[in-house]
Amino acid sequence: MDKLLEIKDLQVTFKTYAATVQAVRGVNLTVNKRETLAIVGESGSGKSVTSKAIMGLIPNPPGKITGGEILFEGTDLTKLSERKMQKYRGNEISMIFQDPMTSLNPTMTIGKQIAEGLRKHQGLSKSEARKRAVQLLDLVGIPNPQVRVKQYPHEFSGGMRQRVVIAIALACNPKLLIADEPTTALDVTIQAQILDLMKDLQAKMDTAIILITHDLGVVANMAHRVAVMYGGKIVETGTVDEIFYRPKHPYTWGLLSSMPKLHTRQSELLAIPGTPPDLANPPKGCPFAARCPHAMKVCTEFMPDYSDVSDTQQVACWLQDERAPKVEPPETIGVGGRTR
Amino acid sequence: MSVVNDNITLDMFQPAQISADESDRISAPSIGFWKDAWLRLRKNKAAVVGLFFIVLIVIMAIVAPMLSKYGIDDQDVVNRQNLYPRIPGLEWLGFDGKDSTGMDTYELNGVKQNFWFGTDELGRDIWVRVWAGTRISLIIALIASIGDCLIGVAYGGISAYYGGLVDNVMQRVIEILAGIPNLVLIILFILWLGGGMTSIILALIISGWIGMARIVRGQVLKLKNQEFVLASRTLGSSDQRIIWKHLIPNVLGQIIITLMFTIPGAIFFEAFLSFIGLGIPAPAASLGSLNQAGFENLQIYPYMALFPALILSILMISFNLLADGLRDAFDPRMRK
Amino acid sequence: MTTQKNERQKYVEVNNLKKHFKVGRNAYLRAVDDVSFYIYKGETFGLVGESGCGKSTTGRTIIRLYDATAGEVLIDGVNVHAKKSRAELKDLNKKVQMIFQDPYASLNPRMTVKDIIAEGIDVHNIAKSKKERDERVYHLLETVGLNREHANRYPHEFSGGQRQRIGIARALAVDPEFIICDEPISALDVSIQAQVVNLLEKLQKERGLTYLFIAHDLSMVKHISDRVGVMYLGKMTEVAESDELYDNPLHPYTQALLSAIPVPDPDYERTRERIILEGDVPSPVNPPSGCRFRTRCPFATEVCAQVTPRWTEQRKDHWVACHLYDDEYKGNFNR
Amino acid sequence: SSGGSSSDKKDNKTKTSSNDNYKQVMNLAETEEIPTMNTTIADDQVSFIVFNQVYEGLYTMNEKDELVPALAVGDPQIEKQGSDYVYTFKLQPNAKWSNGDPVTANDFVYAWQKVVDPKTKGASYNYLFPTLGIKNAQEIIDGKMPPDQLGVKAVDDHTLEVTLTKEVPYYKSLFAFPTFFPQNKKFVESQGKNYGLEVENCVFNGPYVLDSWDHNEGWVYKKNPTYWDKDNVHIDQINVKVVKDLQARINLYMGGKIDAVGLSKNWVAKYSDRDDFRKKLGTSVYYFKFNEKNKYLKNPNIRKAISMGWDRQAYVDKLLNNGSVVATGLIPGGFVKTADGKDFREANGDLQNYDLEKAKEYWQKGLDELGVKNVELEILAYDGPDYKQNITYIANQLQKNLPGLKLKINQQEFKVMLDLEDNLKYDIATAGWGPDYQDPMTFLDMFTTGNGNNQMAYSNPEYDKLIKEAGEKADDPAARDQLLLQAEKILIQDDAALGLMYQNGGASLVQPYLVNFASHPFGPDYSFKFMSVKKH
Amino acid sequence: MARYIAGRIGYLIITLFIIASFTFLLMQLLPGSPFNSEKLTADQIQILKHEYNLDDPIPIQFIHYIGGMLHGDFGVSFTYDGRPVSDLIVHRIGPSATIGFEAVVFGTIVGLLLGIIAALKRNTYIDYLAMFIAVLGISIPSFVFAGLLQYYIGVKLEWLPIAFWGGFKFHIMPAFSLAVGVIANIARFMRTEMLDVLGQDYIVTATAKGLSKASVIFKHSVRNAMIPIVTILGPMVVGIMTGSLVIEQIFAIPGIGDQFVNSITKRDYPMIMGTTLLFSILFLVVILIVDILYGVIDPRIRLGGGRKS
Ligand SMILES: Nc1ncnc2c1ncn2[C@@H]1O[C@H](COP(=O)(O)OP(=O)(O)OP(=O)(O)O)[C@@H](O)[C@H]1O
Ligand SMILES: Nc1ncnc2c1ncn2[C@@H]1O[C@H](COP(=O)(O)OP(=O)(O)OP(=O)(O)O)[C@@H](O)[C@H]1O
Ligand SMILES: [Mg+2]
Ligand SMILES: [Mg+2]
Repeated sequence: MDKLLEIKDLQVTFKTYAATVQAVRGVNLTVNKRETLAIVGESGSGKSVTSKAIMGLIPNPPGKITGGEILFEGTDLTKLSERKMQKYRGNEISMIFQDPMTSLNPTMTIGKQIAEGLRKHQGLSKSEARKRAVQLLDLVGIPNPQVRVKQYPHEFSGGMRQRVVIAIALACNPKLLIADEPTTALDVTIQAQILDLMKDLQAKMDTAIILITHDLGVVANMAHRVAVMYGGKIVETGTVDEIFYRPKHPYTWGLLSSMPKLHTRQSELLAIPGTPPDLANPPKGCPFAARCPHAMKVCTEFMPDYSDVSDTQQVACWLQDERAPKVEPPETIGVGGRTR
Repeated sequence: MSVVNDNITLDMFQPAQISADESDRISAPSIGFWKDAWLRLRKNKAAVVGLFFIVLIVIMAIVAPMLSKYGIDDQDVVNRQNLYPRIPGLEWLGFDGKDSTGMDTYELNGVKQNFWFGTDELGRDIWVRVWAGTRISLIIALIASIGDCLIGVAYGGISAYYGGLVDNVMQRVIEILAGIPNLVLIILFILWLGGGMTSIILALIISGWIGMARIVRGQVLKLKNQEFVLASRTLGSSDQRIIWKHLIPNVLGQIIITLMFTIPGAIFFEAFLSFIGLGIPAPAASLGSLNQAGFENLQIYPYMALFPALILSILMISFNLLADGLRDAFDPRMRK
Repeated sequence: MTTQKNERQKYVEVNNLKKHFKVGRNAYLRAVDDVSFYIYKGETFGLVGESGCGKSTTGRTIIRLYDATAGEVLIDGVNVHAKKSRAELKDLNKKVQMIFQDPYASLNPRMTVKDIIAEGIDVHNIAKSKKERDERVYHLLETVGLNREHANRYPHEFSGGQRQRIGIARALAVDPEFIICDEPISALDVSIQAQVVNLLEKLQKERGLTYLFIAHDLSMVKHISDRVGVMYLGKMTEVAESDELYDNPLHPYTQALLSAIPVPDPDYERTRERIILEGDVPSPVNPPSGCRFRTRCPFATEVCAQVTPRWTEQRKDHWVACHLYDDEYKGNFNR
Repeated sequence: SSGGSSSDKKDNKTKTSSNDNYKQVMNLAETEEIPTMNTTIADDQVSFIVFNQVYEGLYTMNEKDELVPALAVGDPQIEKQGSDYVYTFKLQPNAKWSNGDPVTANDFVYAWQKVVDPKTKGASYNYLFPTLGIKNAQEIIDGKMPPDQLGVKAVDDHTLEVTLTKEVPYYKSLFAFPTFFPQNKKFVESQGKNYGLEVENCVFNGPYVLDSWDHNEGWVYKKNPTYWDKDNVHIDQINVKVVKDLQARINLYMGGKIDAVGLSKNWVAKYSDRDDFRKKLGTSVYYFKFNEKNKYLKNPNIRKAISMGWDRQAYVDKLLNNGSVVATGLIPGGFVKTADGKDFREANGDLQNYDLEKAKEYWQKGLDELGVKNVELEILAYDGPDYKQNITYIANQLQKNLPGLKLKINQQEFKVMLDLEDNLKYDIATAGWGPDYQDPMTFLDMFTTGNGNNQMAYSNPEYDKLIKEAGEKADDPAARDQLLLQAEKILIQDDAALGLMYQNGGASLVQPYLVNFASHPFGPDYSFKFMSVKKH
Repeated sequence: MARYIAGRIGYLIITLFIIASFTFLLMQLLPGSPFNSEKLTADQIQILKHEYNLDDPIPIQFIHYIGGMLHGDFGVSFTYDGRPVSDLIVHRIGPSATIGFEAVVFGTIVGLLLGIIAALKRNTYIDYLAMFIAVLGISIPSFVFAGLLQYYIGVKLEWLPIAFWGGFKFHIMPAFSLAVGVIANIARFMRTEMLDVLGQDYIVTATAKGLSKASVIFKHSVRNAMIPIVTILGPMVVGIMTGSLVIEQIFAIPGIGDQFVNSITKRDYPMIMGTTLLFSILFLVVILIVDILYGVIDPRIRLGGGRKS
């Protein structure tokens, strides 16, 4: 498979009045052409920061990329000047944000907002850009696009706004689309529409997608590969099937177990006890050690290396070490409730 | 990451259950809301400088007049009229008692002692007058602002809390009052009541409370539908309890910030009133009236303009810096 | 989960409840429009539906945070919205409590956890001394899995899950019989959600509480509820025992909703068929005539625009409001 | 328009001194706008100054402060008819209004009748008519007679006959006063309500005309081409701007934008060494009014103590510092002479002085008489610039010198002050009076019992009698002088009805190239007719 | 929209009526009367009062006044013998409005730039400098500022006319003196608003499109940040356009601010009323314009009528 994006040992910190938050602490990721990579993990584990780092959108101050490389088709994006970076943004890589209500400029017509990127990157004239905007709206399934381009965001419903955001992101046929929780703010029925649309468009346009979400259901539906983040680190990556059916990291186990199962009845949900680590003061060992039922002394002292489970699956856990006791994944991760 | 670490020993691979309790422990030290705000304020250098100067000026306003043996109206036109400032040790800064032609005004008048800020046309010690004036200005500003606060908070709070028709009527009244230019209102008011501190304060309050009422109303409107207020209501709390325990403490931050902006505003307005002759009556002085007198002498006796203007400016800057700092410190967006 | 339902005493009865908000000169937003249901004592009744369909409004009207526009709410036989003395109101406030959606907004940032939890104790004069008050607070903290050292801290020092527990402790402080949980977990992280839900279930078991559990996360609702009601645009569309509803949804909206839930199972997702609804939810200010769902319903015919569907019991304890199942109109559809 | 004129001015008036094509142009600043252009109702200084340039009456005051004929040709013929005196004036035959109409005796009759007509609103100076003794004036003002009964008649176009009930030594100074100026009846009536509102609504007969009048910023005088004596008028144009701020006026003077500027005391200190600095003694007198309704001030000893109890010399030297002098009597020095040629002031001597010892004595006596230890009084003062310092000084002095006295300063706007005085709602008020005509009577007749200007409940029958007799005894100037001298003594020395402060002076900076630029002691302040610009 | 404006205007008229009554009443409470003069006798004052209907009971006077007002007659000035108040005001408002307008335009532009720069360079020395200038601007009394300008720029350096009213040259110093406060206020508000807007999601969206920094700022941020600015700008414009007594006196500008204070000291009732009403009308109209502007700037508020809190 062709590597489109490769992140090596990315580190991002934020200075706050209280302390320096190490939001991302050495993330390694690859995204291949035309594939969908899902990133899952706790709130605050650094998913959004990682994606913003790819876009070069870490607000500085207070944020700063303090280490690592982000190679996009071989170019290190972290080294580019703001000017050069602008050529990538919206053109080669684009992004969809969580909340369609706030990610559109309320004082600018939809048409203009779509056309802006086209005019900048493809040098289209005003009228060409407008025409293309209409086409794009049509593409994302907005009825009556000629009229709609002239309207303002508040005249659209949430689902339609998210479609507009997608239209903006796809305007210049980017090679990589980053979707940061694109459907969290939407109703399930609308969410289904949007996810369908994204899949559809990916097929048509050959875009690679990084999908960030909390919803494992969405992951199961959309992703080819999955990366699990915890405490500013990637703790496990693998194909969807590997992550869902053969997870290796205790956090992944916990995550999968704590989901209520639609098709079975449980007397009690399996919660992961405790709270996530404070990234202003991260533990020196495995970030999950404090909540891990299988934690060993080594876990609190040293961060485990990645070990390859298969060609496509890597996990960072001391349980993979041959010296560690053998631990079986809990039965409760019976995915989707069907016995397997 | 693939560094082989020799420190890892086999015994470290024993399961070591970390108690859930421990991970549940809160890592941040316990700090109250106000303390939190104070910590953030302390980080803001400008605000701290502002606070420092305010405190300094307040102390000076209380203490400084006592450092001179003269009162605010101790005159001597014959012997010590228009002496230039003389501060021992600061002669190199120009505070040497010499006028623009280099004449030593102290020698001319045969005066031995030093007047740090000089004397005025009536031979009064400007040091005393400036600090006493500062005191009066601060008192006017403080009382006027507190008056604003009380009326504004009550009005805005009631209007927003009870809402509906009450709010509607009260808002219309405010709009009308706001439609009367406050210059008109204040001047007419002072003239009606006659000059003096009380009427200046009343006049300032008359037009000043509206801003406060608006801010408080906005805040209360926002707060009263917050879930913690609803929660309190589901517990059966009375209106009084909700107002005192939940609403007031939460608008207090905003009120303080607004207060910090209204105080310098009031000082300034009093200065303007002095300019049009409606300020504090003689022989008392305020920063405003001293500035006014100083302005008239700007080209003749610049030192008379210098000190009141300097203190007025420092006060204004300080209050503004502090207010800005407080706004940041209380701003929830700045919170983690 | 099988609760004893031998007595099947109806603890809460909501009859033809309406709540309209005035939004313009002559415009009313019909947030809740003629909703009826009941909750048995000791059970958990789940309320689901898209956001904005009126779930919270229903909950808040039940607890009288809003005055009902029409209809009645009976709690333990007492009409909540009838005129009441202060004492009666207080009694109601003691019996019925609420847990709010947003753990950040639902705690007063200027009060210590102790004072927040003790508010109900103070209002109802439950504790006789300061010491008793403190003891109760400590006990409550421990009940919800926090410890007594936390009592003197401020809400912003806690994580989301911990805050939600404080909210639960506050509700428990007055020993309520019935708790309305208005999306108590949707602001929480997945791994924390489970902690809170487990806590709620544990408390129910120990104290025999009755819950109205509002959420839009259908899998969570299914897990916790005995019976579930589905709302759409201010109307109740379907009510049934939770297994029955999930296994056998009748209303086209319920069907769509269930089919839209993504399941965390890649294989299943690859093969599953979804009912993708067209269009968006209409505005509650100008709801469609007849059946409110007809604008998005794949089966809608003319009759749906003209006649408001009746509330009928299709199976035992399985109620639905849809012409598809109404004997009178069944013929109009060719499924 | 205005913008243009300002920049024109800059071109006209260059600062280079050796410029031989200098122009007869003068630039001045005034503190107020012109409130009215109607002579019958004007009552303010600015209007009077303007009137004196653009209108003209029978007499006018020249550069030496002498009253010289203007529209009148020479002195009048005076004839005694019964108890009345008939003054017959011959008028300048060439005098014209600026619209070409001749100035006739009827114009005087018209204007004067209007002034005394009670229906004329706001003719505040109408009291000058009875003062001058014009026949029937008081009756007309009181509404007891129609205005056409006024003792003035146009014998023909150029002969004016005025009937007075007494012989008045100071008649010329009154006839030079703008209230006695003529008005062009035809023109005034044709303008109706608009008369005097704009330049187009005015018609002039003085040495200058108002060429433009921008109510907002100032006005421009131009030499009047139809003026009968135009050959003796030198200045072509005078630009006047309204500048209320003193500092701005001084800055303008320093920047060469205006040619003269008045100074307040602090500026005197700064500029008194300059060549263009001038000081001049005026004829206004400032004093305290004691409200005798007040239980303390009713006591003459208390009044005397307050009058004498503060250092006036220091006040004049250190605080006013503009040429003012200590006032020792109500009649200013250098204002009128007695029949034997002595200055009235010198003839009567110093009636009040600073005398601390005596003041204390009187004070104690007064307190004893009243049976009190402490006296609390309010002192009312105008709130204009500089007044604050002055009143603060006085209050401070008195409180320091008179034990048990507490003075509260009450500074009020002029209108309020007048209101308080009218209603006797004050204890001590500071006041000043400038003469309307050149006679002690302009000061003294105010304080008779019940006089409208005697707002202090002062009443002394002896004083009243002296004033009444003096008013009737115009034929014997020496005897009249004695009466007036006596009256002043009673008022000031014996009764201490007034506490004297100072006789005003004025300090100014005036460009040396302005010839004859000086203010008059009474009446309108300036006569530009006699001025010119020197080569500079 | 038209209906909305019509409604607002109706409301405005009611407000004006109340303001007029209030001012009228307050005026009657003032001590002193317009005709107090050393020379006028009581009888003459009575005549004058009668002439101007001031001897009627106050309610009758008020009805007279309002009646006249409805015919566009605001009465005649007491101080400026018989000149109609409306004329006097019209003459005077010109210069005030002109320098006021120039000050507002200049102040707003500079203030906005300062605020934007400060926000973009947040917490750097540029930011501190900009904010220091801003705070200084509101801390120095305007008369001190104007006095210094006049002396140094006008008298000493002779760069600009010392005073008076004329061409643009004459406006610079007074307008600048007034603008200082505007700059300061706008800059501070703009900084806060910009910081707020710059943190909004749609700004991130815009940046993510690859737009240049300048486009992001000028096309996306400024407009949104302007909404609150417009709110404070409204009353500020009125305050400044209705003249500053201080500046007008110092620069000898024939403006309304000076005249207004003058009319109060002279107890020129019709002038006080006329000027107050003018100020109020201006104020209310500006508020209305601001509300309409909200709609122009922010389409969400369009047609809805009124502001959202
Ligand atoms: N602007 C910022 N200033 C300070 N800290 C920040 C900032 N942005 C992010 N962080 C910190 O970085 C960490 C990672 O944040 P991030 O937004 O990437 O989390 P996330 O995984 O996307 O969470 P969520 O699922 O809630 O979106 C958090 O601890 C957060 O507090
Ligand atoms: N106080 C109010 N005034 C006016 N409209 C309101 C008010 N409260 C709620 N609404 C409206 O009533 C409708 C129902 O709101 P409600 O909060 O009950 O929905 P919900 O089902 O709880 O949605 P969510 O899942 O988003 O919480 C919505 O359209 C909402 O905008
Ligand atoms: Mg995120
Ligand atoms: Mg809700």
